[in-house]
Amino acid sequence: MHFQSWAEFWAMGGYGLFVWLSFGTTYFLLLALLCYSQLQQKQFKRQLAAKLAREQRVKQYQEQSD
Amino acid sequence: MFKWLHPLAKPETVYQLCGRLYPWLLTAALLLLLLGNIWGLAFTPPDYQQGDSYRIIHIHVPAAIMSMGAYSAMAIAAFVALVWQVKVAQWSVLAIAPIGAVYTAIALITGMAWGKPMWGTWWVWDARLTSELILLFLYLGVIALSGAFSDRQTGAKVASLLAVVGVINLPVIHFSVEWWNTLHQGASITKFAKPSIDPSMLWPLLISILAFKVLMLALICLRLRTAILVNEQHRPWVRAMAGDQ
Amino acid sequence: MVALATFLQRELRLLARQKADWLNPVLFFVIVLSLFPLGIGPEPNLLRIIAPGVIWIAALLSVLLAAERLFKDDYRNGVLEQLVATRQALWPFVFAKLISNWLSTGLPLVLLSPLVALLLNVDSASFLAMLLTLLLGTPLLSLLSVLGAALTVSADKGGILLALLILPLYIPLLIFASAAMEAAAMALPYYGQLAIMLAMLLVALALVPFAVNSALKINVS
Amino acid sequence: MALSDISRFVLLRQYGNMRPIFPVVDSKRPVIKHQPFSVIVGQELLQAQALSCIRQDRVLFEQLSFTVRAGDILQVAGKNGAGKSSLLRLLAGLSAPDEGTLHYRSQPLSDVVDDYAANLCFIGHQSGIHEQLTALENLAFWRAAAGVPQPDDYALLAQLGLAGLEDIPCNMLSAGQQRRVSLARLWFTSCQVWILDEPFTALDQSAIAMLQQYFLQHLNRGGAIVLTTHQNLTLQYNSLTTLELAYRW
Repeated sequence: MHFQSWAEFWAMGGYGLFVWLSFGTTYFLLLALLCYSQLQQKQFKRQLAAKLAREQRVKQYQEQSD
Repeated sequence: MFKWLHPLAKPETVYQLCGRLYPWLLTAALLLLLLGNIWGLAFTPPDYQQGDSYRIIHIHVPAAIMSMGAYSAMAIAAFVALVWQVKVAQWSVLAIAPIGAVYTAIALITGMAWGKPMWGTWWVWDARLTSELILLFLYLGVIALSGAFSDRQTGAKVASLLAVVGVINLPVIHFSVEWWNTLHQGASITKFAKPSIDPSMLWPLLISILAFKVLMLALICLRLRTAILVNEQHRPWVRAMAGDQ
Repeated sequence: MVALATFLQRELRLLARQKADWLNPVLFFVIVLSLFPLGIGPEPNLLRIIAPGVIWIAALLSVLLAAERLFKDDYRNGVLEQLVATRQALWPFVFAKLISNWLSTGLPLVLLSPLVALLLNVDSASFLAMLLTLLLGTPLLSLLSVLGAALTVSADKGGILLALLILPLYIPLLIFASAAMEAAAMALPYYGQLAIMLAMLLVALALVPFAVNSALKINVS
Repeated sequence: MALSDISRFVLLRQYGNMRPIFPVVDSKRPVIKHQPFSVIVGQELLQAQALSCIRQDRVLFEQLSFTVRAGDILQVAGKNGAGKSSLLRLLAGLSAPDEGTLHYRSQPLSDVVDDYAANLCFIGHQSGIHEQLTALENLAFWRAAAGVPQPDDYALLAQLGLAGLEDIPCNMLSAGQQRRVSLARLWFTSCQVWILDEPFTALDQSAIAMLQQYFLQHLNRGGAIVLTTHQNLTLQYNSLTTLELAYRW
């Protein structure tokens, strides 16, 4: 461990703003990309399921009317 | 010659392969990132010139390296997509582009945050920063182009073509920007002294680079899976799977 | 060869009938150039310093403006689709478009350069450099903008998209062309820059037609 | 296996038996001379095997198989959005099928695509006519594209009922007249396979009759035609096949 205390660690030798700004934005962007990609997949799966259910209903309706 | 690659071109196989790899890759990436960054942030001595600000290197350099790595991966996929008409390759172009764009943005932002204490200004028209900015434009171009068509297939193909054109152009752009930069060497810019890096600093950096790389692979797996689903939604295997859930 | 001549004749005829297509970009070029002195002040020395960059940026934007409609008509009325179906007739068509695009947007800029030199106080040494860079650079501009137009023919939203695609590709040209003019202003040799521009032009001439060809094919598929 | 199980399209009518349409002189496949294209009577020109086409995530058709021989005319019918134009664009080599294969003269289309394109005249849904150009200029363009010299376009245009309209811009012509200019290409093309998307649109009865007569001529010299139309073909063709594409949700 290079730093003596937590305060020193957060201060980063006076460069705290820049270091934590960089790390913060990096983690934020990576996390956002990850969540967005995962959300996209979930959303599409939901859409597809809805579409299939819709087709099922159309089929049922057609069978009833036959 | 490419016989053994052929099953890989089958969307269903790729989908399953990506699904199997994704959790492992994601876990590995997160562990490596934590290890590399904590090591780099807390357990290495400060640079004798730049003090603690140099610790930004542990995300700046991996992001910059992998932003270019992502472009070459995207260009290779685009080339395969155009020459052999492999659909999975087309979709991976679109899967990679946003990842590359985010990495490039990270490299730019951290570069700026590092530049402020070192150069005294947020932005300098340094050759590397400028090249990176243009790289971001290229990524955004690919993303925008792929979304501009009502037919998804056309969008993917045209974006692949642009990616290939871009990769031919990248060296030219890089070379010209570097040359332009030496021509216009500003008075206030002091270039980094590049001391040979101490092994104690090198190890966490290498781990972080690896972490960014593995994270990219994980993200590609995740995004490619979505792309395969979207583009194959009429296929029986996708429908069967969606019906199960 | 016969096809190329006929196609070129057709393009020129269309340009003669749709004058706004090529006159507006040229007008745009002149207007942008006359706005700069109004924006930053009429100081002759200042104008001389910024002239190379300003001229080239105005040229880039006006060529971009002309590129937008390049293939639109032929796409809309099915000419493009039916040409792609013939396969071999697509090549002369692409070359005819390239040549007519340069004739209608690049050449007017070259011809206007004396006027521009007067407006921006460019001295005679830099004027020669400007003329040479425009002569070498505008064909390259045409090639890249035709490529951009071909990529986006069937896109729903053109306009700003085209700029996003093509402007990054213009950067090397912008750098070397304005560097050549700056060197000329300082009475330094600028053959190196011209040679690089020529090299870029030749490489683009060899590769861009292929890219345009496949872009058009993809867009009508 | 019922026909409808094999595929989703219905073969409505089939005139003739797809055999040689000429009195066969030689028992072996005779080669007809004096043709712009070499013809082996009854030769299989286009073979579609199990074609599938997916547009905008909708399956337009799948498992579609048919053969077009020299002398055949294939009418593709179906409702709007059933995939007629998409099928024609596949056959014209503009796009690739999502599944299935296309063969030209028994060779995979991708291997002989240049030969095929040189023997193909495709007129799509849009006319291929630039409105700012005159009829003559449009014809000159397509003639150069096809690589055929034609000395007298005036006579050709007059034959198509466009006398006196040769040198005014096409945006002054009516839709039917523009369609005639577009179809004039068929009179000078030396291609064997014609793929025509809605050729009768906007044409009047006399023009339709003339065009059908001309189709017959082309078939008789060994050509092949694939077309879409909502109209019934009034002329009795020996080898007409109608391919009805069902609209699928």
